[in-house]
Amino acid sequence: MTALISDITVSPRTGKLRTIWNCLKRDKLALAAVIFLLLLVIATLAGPPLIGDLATKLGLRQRNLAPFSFQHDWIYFLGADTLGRPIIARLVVGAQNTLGIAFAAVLCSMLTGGILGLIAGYSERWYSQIIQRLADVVMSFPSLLLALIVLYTLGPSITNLVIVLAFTRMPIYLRTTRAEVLELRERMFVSAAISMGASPLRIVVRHIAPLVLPTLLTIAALDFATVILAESSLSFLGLGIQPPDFTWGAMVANGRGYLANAWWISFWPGLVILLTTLSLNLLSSWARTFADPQQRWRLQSLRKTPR
Amino acid sequence: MLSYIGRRASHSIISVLGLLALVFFLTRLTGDPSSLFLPLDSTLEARQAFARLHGFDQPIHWQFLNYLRDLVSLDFGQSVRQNRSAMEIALEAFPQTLKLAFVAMALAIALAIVAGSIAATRPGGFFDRIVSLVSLTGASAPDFWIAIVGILVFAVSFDLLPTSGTGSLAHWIMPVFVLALRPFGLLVQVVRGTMLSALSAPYIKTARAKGLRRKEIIFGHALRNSLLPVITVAGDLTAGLVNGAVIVETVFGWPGIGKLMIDAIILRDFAVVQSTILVTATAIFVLNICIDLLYAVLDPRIRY
Amino acid sequence: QDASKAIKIVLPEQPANLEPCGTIITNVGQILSQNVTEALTVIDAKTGLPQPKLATEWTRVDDTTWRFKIRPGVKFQNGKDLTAEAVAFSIKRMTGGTMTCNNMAKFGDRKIEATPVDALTLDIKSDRPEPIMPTLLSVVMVVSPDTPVDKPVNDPVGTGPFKLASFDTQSVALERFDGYWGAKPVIEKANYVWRSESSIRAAMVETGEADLTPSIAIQDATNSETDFAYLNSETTAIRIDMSKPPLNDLRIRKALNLAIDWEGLTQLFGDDVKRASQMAVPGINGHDETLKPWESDPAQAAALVAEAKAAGVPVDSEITLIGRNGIYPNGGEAMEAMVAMWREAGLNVKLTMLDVADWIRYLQKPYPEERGATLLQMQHDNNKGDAAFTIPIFYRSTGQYATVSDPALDKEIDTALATSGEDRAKDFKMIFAKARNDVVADIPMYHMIGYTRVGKRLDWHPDITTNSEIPLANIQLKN
Amino acid sequence: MSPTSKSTSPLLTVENLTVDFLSDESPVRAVNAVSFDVSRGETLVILGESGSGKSVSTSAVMDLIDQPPGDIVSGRISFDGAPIGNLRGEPRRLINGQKIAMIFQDPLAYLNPVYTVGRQIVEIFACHGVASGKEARERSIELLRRVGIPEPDTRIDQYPHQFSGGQRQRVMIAMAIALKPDLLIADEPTTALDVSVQAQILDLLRDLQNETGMALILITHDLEVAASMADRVIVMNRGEIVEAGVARDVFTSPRHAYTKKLISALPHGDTAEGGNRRSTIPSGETVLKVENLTKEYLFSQGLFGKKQSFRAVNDVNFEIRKGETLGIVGESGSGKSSVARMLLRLTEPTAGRAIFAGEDIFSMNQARLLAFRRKVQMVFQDPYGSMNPRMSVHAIISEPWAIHGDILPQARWKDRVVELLELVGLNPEHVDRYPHQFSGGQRQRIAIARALASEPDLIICDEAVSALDVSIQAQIIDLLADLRTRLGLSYIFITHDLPIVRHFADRIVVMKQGEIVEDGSTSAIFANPVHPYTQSLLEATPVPKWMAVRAPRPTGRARDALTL
Ligand SMILES: Nc1ncnc2c1ncn2[C@@H]1O[C@H](COP(=O)(O)OP(=O)(O)OP(=O)(O)O)[C@@H](O)[C@H]1O
Ligand SMILES: Nc1ncnc2c1ncn2[C@@H]1O[C@H](COP(=O)(O)OP(=O)(O)OP(=O)(O)O)[C@@H](O)[C@H]1O
Ligand SMILES: [Mg+2]
Ligand SMILES: [Mg+2]
Repeated sequence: MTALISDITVSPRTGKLRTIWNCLKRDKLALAAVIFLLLLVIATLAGPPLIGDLATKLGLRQRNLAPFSFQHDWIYFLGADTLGRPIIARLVVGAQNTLGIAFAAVLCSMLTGGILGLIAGYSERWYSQIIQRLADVVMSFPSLLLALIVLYTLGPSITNLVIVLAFTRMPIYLRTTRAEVLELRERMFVSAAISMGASPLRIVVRHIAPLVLPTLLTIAALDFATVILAESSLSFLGLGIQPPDFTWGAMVANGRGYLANAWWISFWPGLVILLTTLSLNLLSSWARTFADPQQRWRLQSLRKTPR
Repeated sequence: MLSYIGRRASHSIISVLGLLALVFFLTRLTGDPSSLFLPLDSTLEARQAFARLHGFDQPIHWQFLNYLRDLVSLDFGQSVRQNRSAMEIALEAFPQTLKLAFVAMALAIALAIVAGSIAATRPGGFFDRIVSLVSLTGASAPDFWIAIVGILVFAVSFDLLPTSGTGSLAHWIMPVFVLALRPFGLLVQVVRGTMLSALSAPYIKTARAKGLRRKEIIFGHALRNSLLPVITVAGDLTAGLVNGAVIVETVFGWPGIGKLMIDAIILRDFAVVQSTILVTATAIFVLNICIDLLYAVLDPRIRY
Repeated sequence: QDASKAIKIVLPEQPANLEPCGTIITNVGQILSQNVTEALTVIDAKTGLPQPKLATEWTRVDDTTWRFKIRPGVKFQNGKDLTAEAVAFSIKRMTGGTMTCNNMAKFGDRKIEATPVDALTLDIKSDRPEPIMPTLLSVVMVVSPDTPVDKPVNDPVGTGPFKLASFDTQSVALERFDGYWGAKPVIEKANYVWRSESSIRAAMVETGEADLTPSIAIQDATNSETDFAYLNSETTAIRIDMSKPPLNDLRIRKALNLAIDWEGLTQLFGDDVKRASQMAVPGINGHDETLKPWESDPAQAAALVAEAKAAGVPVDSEITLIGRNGIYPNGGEAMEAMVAMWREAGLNVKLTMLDVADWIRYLQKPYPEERGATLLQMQHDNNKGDAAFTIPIFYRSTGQYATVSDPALDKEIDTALATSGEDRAKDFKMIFAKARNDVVADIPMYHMIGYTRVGKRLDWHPDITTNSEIPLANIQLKN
Repeated sequence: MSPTSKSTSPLLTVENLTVDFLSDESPVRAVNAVSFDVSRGETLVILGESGSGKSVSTSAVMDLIDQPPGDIVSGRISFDGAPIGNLRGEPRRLINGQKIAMIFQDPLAYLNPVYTVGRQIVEIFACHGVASGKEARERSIELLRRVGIPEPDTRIDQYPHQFSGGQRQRVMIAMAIALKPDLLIADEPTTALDVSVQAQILDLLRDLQNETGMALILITHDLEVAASMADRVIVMNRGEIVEAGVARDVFTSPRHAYTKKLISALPHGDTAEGGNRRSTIPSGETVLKVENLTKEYLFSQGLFGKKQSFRAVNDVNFEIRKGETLGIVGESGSGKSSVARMLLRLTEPTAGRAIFAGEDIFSMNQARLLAFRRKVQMVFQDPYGSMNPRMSVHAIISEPWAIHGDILPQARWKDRVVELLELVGLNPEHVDRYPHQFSGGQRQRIAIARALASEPDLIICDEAVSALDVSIQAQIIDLLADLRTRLGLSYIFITHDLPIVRHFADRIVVMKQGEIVEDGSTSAIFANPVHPYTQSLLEATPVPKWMAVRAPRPTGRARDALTL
């Protein structure tokens, strides 16, 4: 038995990583998604110094340069935007702000929404009611108005932008969490945990949250695109990111008037937004499978007995 | 149950009133409507006269008390821009958005449930992959992008559909499609995820042992057990459409409440802002009450 | 009814209302002006001079009084006759102050009073000499005396060739008015709808769903057969806040003008735009054709900045360029481009794009206290034929948008406003020249171009007035 | 029917069935080269150790093993002469439910929580096109009545969670026999039923066999039930069949060592008085005193229906002393689980007090409750549901230590989990498995291990050993008894299994319809039952089939219900 125990305690950390990696290998799409996201992160971190000011330097004579032309520098391969700036450079440089804002906003709304939802769903006290009605109020409050108010009282800044985006996206997490909790808290294993003396906190965190999380992740992965695009529509009010800074969303919005004539201006940023969202979703559905003991076998190499 | 509805309704009324008060005070933080309503080159006196005429010169709490007093007599104020009762304007626009949102959501929910459920029966399979890719692509593409490209392709190049406007059935196709795309994408993912868990529950084995049809097992047993998050998300998306179908309304010239509200906000037509919010908030609160009741219908273990 | 004599016009925006007193608002004017309602005079697009409309002639009785002869035999669309009384009513309705009247803005702080002399003669008195009264009266829409005085209306009744048939959330419909005094228009019915996306409006005309749409974006004006460019009476500029360092230094203001790559910037607005040297478009009484726009000379700009710096001007301190979202097509890009160019010239300019309501605080007096050194993106529309609608607002110290405060200049402006005829134009030209060369209170950019797509069925061309009116009576049908 | 009908060819034959469960490691072999057959009218009883593959091999017959992760390595299954092993879709549908039906082991998990039981039964009629609408409903009510659910016409509209464990089991049974299948696979159908109801159900099954010539595969660990039903018996151990034969032979002269162990472990009622495991310590101080405990359930018919109430527990009084085992026996649905749940404050009582260590449980505040819950543990009647599906066995068992930080330092958890698993007879290598990877009995043992983990003073066992085979049952009882002696633990032992209470409990309370009808020391009650219900309980002990005389059948109220 001692042998058995020492066997189990062997570096559990690398063991876990190895399992994750093995499971990732089995899902080719998820693997591709991870690779894409990694590349994105690398480009975000290492790209801007390499690109320099190419992304903001005007080239009014290359206005709306069409993509795939070989006369120009490779950096113009995907074309140029309305001020003649190379789209490749702008995609790389814009990634930082885009991903930063979207991650921050999605994470904030998911965390606050999730936590409030857990409370609202599990507790039957007065504050549960208050939380829910507040969520209703937030849902009914037009995000644009909120943005305007923030703009007027606090002024435009990335932090405020994140606050506005996170705030308006929060109810969906809250309500989804609550809905799931309502059902989960009636399950027997919750009763069992209560009977063992588990505190409400523990029940919510250890027993209920893990079962809600997959749904939240599914929503969050798609919300990523919503947030990026919402951010671009806020720039219409001047609350968005301020030039010369820009995001993919702003690039898409910029090219909006040119869809009929210079599709590439909004197409490429739209495409990277799409690819990013797609990758996150593939990853989240992989994670969902991985986290579910009843589904995990799908990601494992199943060795059948020879017959 | 009836007492629950009553309690919920009274809470909701309080919340809506709170919302209105909040909106009332906060909108007045966002700048002076007179500078927006009058032409840029009008004089200061003209502006002051305008403010006096509409009571914007009074202390804000007076304005609010007046507003409340008028509310009691069901007077929701006049739109300074449109020279009409603000509530009348809001109530004219609301059904337009509602029917569009309703059709789009009904379509999105129905398709998402079917596609998501079938995808969940064979995760990783061909159908699953296709459904996921298509729905995610639809959901993460910018909607105005899809709308405009749709018009350029279907109306201009192929001349199959009208570009925009309302009227015939053909006018519905593109707006509904554009509006349904994102909810569809999100719902497919949610349905697929929750169905995957539900399908491995033991009672599914029971259903199989009973000899139920595949359809009945998937849609009768598994789906029913995974509907809670689905209707929540669907409800939220519907609420989002009810006060946010702006892009579609703008692009397709659909005279709905979303665009009305945005315009009113941007132009500081306060009475219209308040009325539209009152209308949409009421709709959203009612929707949420319905959804909560639906929980209890769908899952008998949930009781209020 | 002959369907082919009905046309459909797509406007960029829904008219909020149809109050004849608000026709200077583009989307109201484009529907009502010259169609449903008419004024005593109408401005000739080419000369900028007032022409008879509901008034047949006018004379200046004394310094402050003008006498107008009203056209006989004109009927309102409700069957009432047009009389001097009715015109006086319309003027009183506008100036009475019992309701908000946008068109009043064109009168500034002038006070006028109308007194009928007889059935078809009207005296109009102003509180100070008003040489351009007939021009001013082109914005006073004459409405039926049945119109309520104290509240705006959405069912205007005027004397125009068309009468309102319906107005709902989706469209406005006009019908030919058979009792019209003038020539019978070809068009029988006009339907106005609205879409904000330029590309969709263009597409609607292309597919034949609509017949005409004003102001499409330059990138959508791709078909030379249907898309017409016209000088739209708008002038774009950047206003320099002269009260704050370093902008209170003339060298810096000149450098700001010189540092721009004008040729490059022009790319954003298309080949048809005209570089501006002053705030009023050609054709306006007082516009100085000889005044040269600023050339682009980055080297000299840099030299001026250096010189100012040497003289102790805080050239490094931050200057905020305040832009307005959606002010005109490519407006945001233009601001981005200009900021980049100024930075090149060694100026520390930062761009802030605001929404209208916020931007207006910077446009109009009183300016925000804490504003710092600001540049302001703006656009000025003068389609009323006279520089009086421009100069006092920008360059007189009391002007709504003025950052200049120069008593000598104030005096010159006051004299110019009181004179008439040739001298008036000369005086205005002098002031424009001074503003361009000595004061440098702004960076004039372009006299803007509008593009209108006109369906193949119609025979009609836009002109400088198109931003404020689309007279259906002028539209002919081909074959 | 008797084994005479064997002349015809078997209805179901399973040949050489081998089933693996695949995972990242090497596959787990659950069933290894198992062959058996059953003919019309015949009863085949499968006996065997918990986790020996009984459920898996019978599930394979109905194609209920998901492949992957399950993997049928080999095997030929034929029904009525035709191979059905690879049947899917419509042909399979025509067999499942109609020709072959199954009663699952863990009824709560296997009933859909969101549908009324009525709907779940009606569905069978509907989907096989036998009856629909009103008629199907009538027939469902009739079925519920036949399985002994009281007031079936209102009960039909209730949801599974509103039924007691035994009632749910009977709902399962009703569903399975709805279409009078040719073959019924009953996986532990009577684990939660008291002896009298059990007798009813067994009679019902026999009646069906007589009526329609139904073949029955009965999986049970209850040797008395087995003996009373079996024509033939197979005995499984570690996935293999170790013994097969005619019932009488297997029971009277077992050959395989495991079978011998099984039969000898049977706590026979008569011998129990001697070698029992009752407490040796005479009464210590009172641990728990329950006074006037009452529970009324409120429920409404439909969403807007009128509130109705149902008194499930009515004025119950009892007390337990330190080191004592109180057995609660009684009719299925008599409120036993309700009492247990109230004592743990999982459902609030309508009235009454329960004094634990001088304090009323029902008026404790949060902090006191926490301390209390450390001292009292419960083993739930439906083990599957009581474990979080996302937690591994390790996490499940160590949870009490995580909750009550002072019990065990974290460094020792791993060792202790392994120890506990061994104590309850589970393979310690399975610490990283998840609940769904275990058999019913194994889950029950995990639940027991979890209850033992927090070293409580009082354990409430709700049918804790009902799904275990006799040998493991004996092992667990020994373990519990041992702990009782060593640590002075007290137990409330809710069970329907009379031999076990007789063997293990010091005192017994008998419940019927929410009330205690009799209580007293074990020997007194068994020697001299006073209440007629207790008497009927004791009488109802099943008689081996080969000894049974044909004509007379149990009589009384229960009988009447069945003949309706
Ligand atoms: N999904 C699964 N994954 C891995 N192993 C499994 C799975 N299901 C069952 N097993 C294993 O297969 C073996 C046989 O299980 P089965 O359910 O047939 O036992 P059983 O004989 O019915 O026992 P019990 O009497 O306890 O119900 C057990 O050891 C169990 O751990
Ligand atoms: N939530 C509920 N709502 C309504 N009735 C309920 C509820 N829970 C239990 N009951 C009813 O209360 C009675 C007692 O149930 P309980 O579970 O205590 O029985 P039990 O004695 O444990 O029976 P078994 O031996 O079958 O498990 C049953 O008739 C049951 O139908
Ligand atoms: Mg089993
Ligand atoms: Mg029970």
